[in-house]
Amino acid sequence: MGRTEILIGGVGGQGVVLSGILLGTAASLYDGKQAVQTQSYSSELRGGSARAAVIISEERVTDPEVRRPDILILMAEDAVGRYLHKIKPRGLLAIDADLVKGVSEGDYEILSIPATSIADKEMNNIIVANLIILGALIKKTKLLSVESMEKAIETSVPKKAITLNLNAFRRGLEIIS
Amino acid sequence: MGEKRVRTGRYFMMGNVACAEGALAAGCEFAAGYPITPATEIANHLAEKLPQVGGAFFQMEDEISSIAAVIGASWAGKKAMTVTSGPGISLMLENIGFAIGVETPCVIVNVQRGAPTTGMPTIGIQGDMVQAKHGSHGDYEIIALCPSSPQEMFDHTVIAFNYAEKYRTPVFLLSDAFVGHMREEVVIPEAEKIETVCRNIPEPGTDPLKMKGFLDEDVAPMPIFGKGFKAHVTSSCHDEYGKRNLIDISALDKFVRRLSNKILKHKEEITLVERDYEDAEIVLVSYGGVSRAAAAAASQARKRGIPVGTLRLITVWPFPGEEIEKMARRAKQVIVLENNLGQVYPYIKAEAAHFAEVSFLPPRLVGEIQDPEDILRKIEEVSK
Amino acid sequence: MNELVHPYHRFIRPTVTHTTFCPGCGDGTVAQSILRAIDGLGMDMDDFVFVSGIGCAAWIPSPLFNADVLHTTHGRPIAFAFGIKMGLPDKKVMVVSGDGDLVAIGGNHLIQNARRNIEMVVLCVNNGIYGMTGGQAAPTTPMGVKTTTTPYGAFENFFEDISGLVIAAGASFVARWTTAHPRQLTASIKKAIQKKGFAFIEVISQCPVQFGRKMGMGNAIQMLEDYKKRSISIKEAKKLSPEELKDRMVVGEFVDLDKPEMVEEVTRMIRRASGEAQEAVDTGRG
Amino acid sequence: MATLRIYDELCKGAEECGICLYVCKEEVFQPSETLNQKGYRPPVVVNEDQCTQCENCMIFCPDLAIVVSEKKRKKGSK
Repeated sequence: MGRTEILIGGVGGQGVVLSGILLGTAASLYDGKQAVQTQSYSSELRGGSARAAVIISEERVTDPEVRRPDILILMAEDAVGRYLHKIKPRGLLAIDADLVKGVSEGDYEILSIPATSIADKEMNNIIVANLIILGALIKKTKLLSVESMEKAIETSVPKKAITLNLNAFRRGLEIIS
Repeated sequence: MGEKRVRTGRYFMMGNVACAEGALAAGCEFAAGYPITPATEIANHLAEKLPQVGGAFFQMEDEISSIAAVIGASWAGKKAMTVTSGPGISLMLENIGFAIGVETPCVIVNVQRGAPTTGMPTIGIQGDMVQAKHGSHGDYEIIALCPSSPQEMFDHTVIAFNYAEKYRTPVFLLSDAFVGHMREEVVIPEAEKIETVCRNIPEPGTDPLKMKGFLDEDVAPMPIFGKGFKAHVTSSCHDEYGKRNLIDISALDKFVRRLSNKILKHKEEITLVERDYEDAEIVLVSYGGVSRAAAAAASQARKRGIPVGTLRLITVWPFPGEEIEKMARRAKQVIVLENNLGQVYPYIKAEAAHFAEVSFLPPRLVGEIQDPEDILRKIEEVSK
Repeated sequence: MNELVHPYHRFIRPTVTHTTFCPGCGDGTVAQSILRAIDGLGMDMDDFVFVSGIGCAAWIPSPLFNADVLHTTHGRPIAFAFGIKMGLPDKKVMVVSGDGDLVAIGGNHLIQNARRNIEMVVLCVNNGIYGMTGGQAAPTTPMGVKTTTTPYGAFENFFEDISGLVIAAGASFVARWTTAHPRQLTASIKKAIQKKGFAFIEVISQCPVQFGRKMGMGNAIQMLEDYKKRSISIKEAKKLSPEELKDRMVVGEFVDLDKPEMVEEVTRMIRRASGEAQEAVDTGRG
Repeated sequence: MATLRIYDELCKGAEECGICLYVCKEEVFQPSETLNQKGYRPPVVVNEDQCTQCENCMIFCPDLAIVVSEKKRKKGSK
């Protein structure tokens, strides 16, 4: 495997940047790979647009910009127009089915996960919808090992939230049979 | 002490945090700044960590007082830094000139953001490159380093402190929001493997009347405060003893030349570049985050059989003209890449144009570093 | 015959041959008042770091005083002094500058550091004019006064009470005197030096060249005479109505109080943070 | 021992400055007949006997150009 580009678009407060950090940490520190994570966000810390990008590679990452994402994760309707056109042909599009409705068929595979409603009903906290998506994504793509992701969660989220995040991630794994 | 300052280990770390860790490892004791995106993570991290090692970060009333306090702390004998972005640098410029004039070691981190004016705060561009060299009034030389990764945010911050202390001068770290907010593997070595430099100070008990504390091209020992040196430190034109002279033009000439020569004389030691242009006919010249796209494009071009090399400027100021000339003598085509509309390009062209064809490839979107595909197209265009 | 030696010449930088002030300027009287206070406290120039800005009064310590002196940019000496004090908490840091420097261009640093109550002495020589640049109006120039930038008379409201501003900002010691009160001034400087906190002294001082001769306020002596006539102690002033106080200069020590001082607070914070860090490491091991 | 010493070379003139003459109630000084090197006319002591050693001249002098006998000063200093 060469270079995998992942782009995550959503709104501030959804854990968009955290998702990027988790993927990068798992790849770089625990999976023996190289990773670069970049981000941008608008002026409002909650509710504005947020974007995180991750490149995972077997070799040193030269160009650090995500240009044509192999994997595009959309967590808000607002992000569709901004990022959908960037996805690589035959790429994987993961969406939070509760929040993203306006995605038409295209030259990509759609992974549709009702992450927010699962997080709300089963975890009592919509804030971990991103972890559910990550779980499903990892199970589907085998991009990174489950162990590495779990280690990344344990070392990256606040102590009090580790269990909640791990549970959400594991719930995501279960979605893909 | 060293262990507490150096967080040895392997991390997936943000560039800005790596910068703060680098400052701690280099021995920074005092930091002052004013909140500004995209530099705040450095300030936040320093505010948390510096007190743990006996230092402190101070949030000042503005950027003017931030750099002033940093200069004051440096004269009090402390290793000191400030962190900001373009708008903050614009406010600091007068006092940066002051720091140069009275030869004050300090580190100034500019995490560049979308500009001009308030621009776009979270988008990184290389928009303040020439400001660092020419922003303050008058002729002067300054040192500026351009990191391209979180690892270099750490490494270059250490180098910046070492250069500042060694040459008694402000040193710029010209990062940008892209690199500052980038996360990547950062390896922090053990404390004893990190070289740190401290400024020379005069022998205790030196007669203040005989002390030459200024304007030495080989860097005068710094008569820091509180040691009985009775230093008169004025940014007005002065002589080697610090004595003000506002009347003789020859004194001004000496003042200007010696300050500049202090840097230029040591340019070879200061200049850091990354060369990869052996047998290349086309050389991509760039710095900072852009150099990574250049490296990607060069590698792809070579796979296609086009002899493309790269030259990456780590030290952008003092301008490494000799390095550019050396490269241009061997190349046929030079392509300059920057994430701006061509700020360092004229300097590169001036050195290279006599030996090679020089062209500039601006980014398709200012704020997004060049797509290696675009660079490849440009390479094919010039190789025809 | 000449066996008498001036007691404060030993505080003067040996390379200095004369003061840099115009004849009759109040700056020199202020300079001597500072030196007398230092001598009176039995202190040495090595106990001090002096910081000044730009303008005539900034030349009081620079180069005159044989001490560590940082002569800084216009308006910023207090900000530079902040860094020096944090770096050398055991030294006395004294800022000496003018009203244009400290109150106009540097006003916010004055306000913010009075608020911080950081230990330093700030001596503001208020001559109501920009002397060095040739007699332009300052924020302290009274309305109606003709200056080189207000040839038809100053038309802005002006600062009549800088000390009041600094009191409101939170300084722990504030006094005002004129150059007609050098003894009282020295006594206040002594107190200011010993104060754990931000100590501000305003000295109303004559500029006989720009404010005096050009604006028709007379020579140094006439100006001193005017200060004597118009000044009134804070104690006496309290008995008078605002109407009666019009055109008077209230002098004295206005504020002298104890409140948390910044350097001490920072030291405490560092001790706490470094101790906590040690604790965290210990817990980690256990 | 003299009660007073004037550093002629530091003085900026009894005419241009003249503060010493103004603050001396006893009229100890008067402007010199001759000029110093800078062209100023320093004060000269004409009535040393009248001097009460109040130190006004010394304390007010902006150029640190006058010194009053130390013996008296030490006693009187606060």
